[in-house]
Amino acid sequence: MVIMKEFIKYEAGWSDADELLLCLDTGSWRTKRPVVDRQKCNYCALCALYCPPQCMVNMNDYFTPNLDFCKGCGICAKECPRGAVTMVPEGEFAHEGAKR
Amino acid sequence: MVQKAKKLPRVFDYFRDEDQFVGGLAFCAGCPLELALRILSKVLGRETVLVGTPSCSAPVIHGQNIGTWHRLPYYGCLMTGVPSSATGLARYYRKVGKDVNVVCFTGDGCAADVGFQPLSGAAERNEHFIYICYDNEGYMNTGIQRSSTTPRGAATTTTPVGVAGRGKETSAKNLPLIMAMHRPSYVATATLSHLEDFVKKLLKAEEKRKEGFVYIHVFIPCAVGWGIESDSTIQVSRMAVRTNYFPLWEAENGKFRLTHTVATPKPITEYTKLIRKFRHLTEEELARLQEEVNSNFAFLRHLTEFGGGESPSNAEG
Amino acid sequence: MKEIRFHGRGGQGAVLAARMLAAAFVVEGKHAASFPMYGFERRGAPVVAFTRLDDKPVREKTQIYNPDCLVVIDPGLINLPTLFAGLKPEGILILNSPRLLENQLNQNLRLAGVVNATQIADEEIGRDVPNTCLLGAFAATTGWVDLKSILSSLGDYFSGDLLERNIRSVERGFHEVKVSKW
Amino acid sequence: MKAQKGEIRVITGNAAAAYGAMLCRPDVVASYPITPQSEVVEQLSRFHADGILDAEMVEVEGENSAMNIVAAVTLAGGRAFTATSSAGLAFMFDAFLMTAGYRAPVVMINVNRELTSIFSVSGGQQDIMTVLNAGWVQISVENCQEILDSVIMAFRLAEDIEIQLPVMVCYDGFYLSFLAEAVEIPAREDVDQFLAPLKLQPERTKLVPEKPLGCGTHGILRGFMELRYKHCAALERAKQKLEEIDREFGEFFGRSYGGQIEEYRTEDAEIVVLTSGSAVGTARTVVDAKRAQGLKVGLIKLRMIRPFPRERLTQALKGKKAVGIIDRSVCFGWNCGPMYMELRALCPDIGFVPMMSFIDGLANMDISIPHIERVIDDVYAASQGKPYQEVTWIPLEE
Repeated sequence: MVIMKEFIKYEAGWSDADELLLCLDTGSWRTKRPVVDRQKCNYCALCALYCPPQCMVNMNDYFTPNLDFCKGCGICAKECPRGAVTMVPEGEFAHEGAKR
Repeated sequence: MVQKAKKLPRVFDYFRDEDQFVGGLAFCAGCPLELALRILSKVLGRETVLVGTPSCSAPVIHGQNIGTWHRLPYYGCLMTGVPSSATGLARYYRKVGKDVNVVCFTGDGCAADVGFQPLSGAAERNEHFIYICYDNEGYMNTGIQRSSTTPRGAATTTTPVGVAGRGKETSAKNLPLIMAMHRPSYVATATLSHLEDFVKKLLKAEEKRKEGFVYIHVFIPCAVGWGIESDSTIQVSRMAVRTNYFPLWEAENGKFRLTHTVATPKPITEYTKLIRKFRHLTEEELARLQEEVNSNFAFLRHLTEFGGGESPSNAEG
Repeated sequence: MKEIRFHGRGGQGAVLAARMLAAAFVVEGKHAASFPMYGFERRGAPVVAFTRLDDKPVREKTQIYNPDCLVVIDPGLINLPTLFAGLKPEGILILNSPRLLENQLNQNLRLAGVVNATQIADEEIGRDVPNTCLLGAFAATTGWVDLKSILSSLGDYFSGDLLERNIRSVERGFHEVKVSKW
Repeated sequence: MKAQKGEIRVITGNAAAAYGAMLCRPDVVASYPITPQSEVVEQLSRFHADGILDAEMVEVEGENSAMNIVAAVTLAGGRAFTATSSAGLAFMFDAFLMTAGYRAPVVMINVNRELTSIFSVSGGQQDIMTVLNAGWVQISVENCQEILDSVIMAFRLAEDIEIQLPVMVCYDGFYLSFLAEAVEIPAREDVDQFLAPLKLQPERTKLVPEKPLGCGTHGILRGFMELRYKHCAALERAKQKLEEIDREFGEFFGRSYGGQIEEYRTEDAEIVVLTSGSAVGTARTVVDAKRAQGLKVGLIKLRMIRPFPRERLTQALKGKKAVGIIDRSVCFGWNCGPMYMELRALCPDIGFVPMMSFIDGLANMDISIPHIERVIDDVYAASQGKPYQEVTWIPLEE
């Protein structure tokens, strides 16, 4: 998960975003994934606003989760006033393989 | 085909920068803390130096060796040193003529307990920086122990419920009010359910820190520590406001104002029933909690009347 | 080397007097060092302070056990049982007192300069701070330091009207001290 | 180039510390008063009020905040100063460790005081000996002039790009803090010139809003070990660096202090007494008197107590017949003085000669001339093969 460089170029504990940005594979944390019904979505953007990882992608007339980072918390589904987001168990997608 | 909204909510207009954090962060699923940090970075932008400490946010604010999780400059310090380190940074930047948002970001354990003395000191000196306390009502990072902002009756790992134990036996410390009593430049409370309110307060904070100390107390329900579903943290935040358990207010130079009023507050049980840490409470105990909520709110009301600050009329049911 | 021990009470300026005396020696190109020893900083509590004077640098950082001279800033301290402890033969006493000494008090005592510094301070400074007056008496009695040097060292500690008043207090101490010899 | 003659003033050790700090033009001063250090804070506040100290003055609510503030200032690229003592040092301990770990080039005064009961308002070196392993550079000084000069040298050492370590200048409470003596106060331009080489060095890593750098990435695993290794290496470099700075200071200002240690009449000495702080001055007088009686005794002033001047001490003590160490503090668990315990670690290098620990001067007890005479007599007897006592609590045997 954490990539360690061989040597620290600083004298003390300094991090440098230009050198190394860390990132967790939070897309693998999910047990359920949000599935957006484009027909029901009225593009109100509440799901995008409340999404903790801010990973709802604006598709110009609807939103869809970036599954690389979506942890599957379900807030988008809960907050959607139109019930356009459904949390579907990941098992339903297992046959698609590791690729998301 | 549904009628599509023509415009995105106003909150989007306040974002001046893109999210400064990487996509995959070490926050629990559904934690509003992650939302708070990402929104903060979008609203305050890159001219921000974060100051933080070991806590739930630490694995994200602070990097590991030379790696980091975001593009904001940050200063990681010990639990007792956050407001004082920020003082050092803000004073030095001022000395060399740099205008920087120095923003402390800590939990209630640091702010209300082990790091309270320097917080009080910095507020009294009216230092020019922003202190954001995210209140999850306990020491969540170390395993859900009680803090001084844990509410009466709540079960934690150090106030467990058993034959003799009934959860925390004392009231929560009202930290935002305590901070307001220092009469700094600006104090406000916020929740992630009321995002526009939160964002406006961040922007005001940026202005007011040029005059002096700014404190924002953000309500952060902890899915794991409180016993709520990951998808319900925003809902719980909203209910905390609707029951007046966590009223939204601000105090500018000592003048108090409610930024959001609730016309008919819901009973506290509407809030507690969503949260497992309260589920052992008897009717009597719940009545006592309700009394506390009522009297806290009445006190706040009085303060807004003294201060002459006007409260909005956009009452919510 | 000359070693001087000051005895006073908190608030009477014993520490400052010891320091000003060191400064006066330095004005003359000599070496000097001074430090106080007390527990809590409380008005009225007994205070001891030390000043050393020498032609070469003063290296010792110890208390003074065998003083050449005692400066007693509070008249009541004359009855302190340990006041004369360690006084060297040919010892000198500078005493703030409204009354002259009737006898030698200690066999090692050779010279005693007595002045009513409290009264002089009251008249000149308007407060019971007899310390500077006793420095005048010290200069006159011991002859170890010039009155001028004492006066010039005051400038580091006082200014304006207070400086003028203290200068008068020192001068009166210098002129009004009564010296007894044994 | 020589510095001009400075103004001579009779000032206390505390005032000398404040003058030293003021002359170095710190950006921020944050310090909380405590007896016997308070005068340092008061004096700096006075300088600020009088317009001769252009610094941000933070009137902190405690020492812990003071240390956090000065550490942050130096890591943002500024110069910062603080001062404390005893319980104040204890109260800042977490931040004190952090400052070293972050390699924050803070300069701090510690006015040595006893630890700790509420009545231990008295001199002693227990505070500075308790923090020996915190990763700071600690310099212990003897008189008021050395206090002032050492503060200036401390900034040169702390901020040197090869060092980047916090430096603590330690002087005895009461015996030095309140000691008034003639001190030459260097001219401001001369101090500027002495510190100027720092400006020619590459800039140290700074926390500034323009760069996406983070400070305090507590290294983990191998990264942490690497930082520790670098920290230890910097401490090692600090030894030689102090010698260089001290020499340069001497050439410019005409005063130098021997760097890590000062040897006094040790060349032909058969026995040696070692001590640190205000007792050194008194010991010089006693050594001179004993020399006059024909006793071949020398004195070592331990100036740098961290890092430990192992090489210089080995060189100075090799071939001596016996060594006595006077400590103004105790080493709990070893039942001796802390400097003595450290000296014992040098035995494989200097030879297993009699080494004696003398504990004196706790809680304002006076390390008097007769006490030091007794030390020399005892060490001499041991050097002559007489049986000796390893640890002596001098005042308790009187």
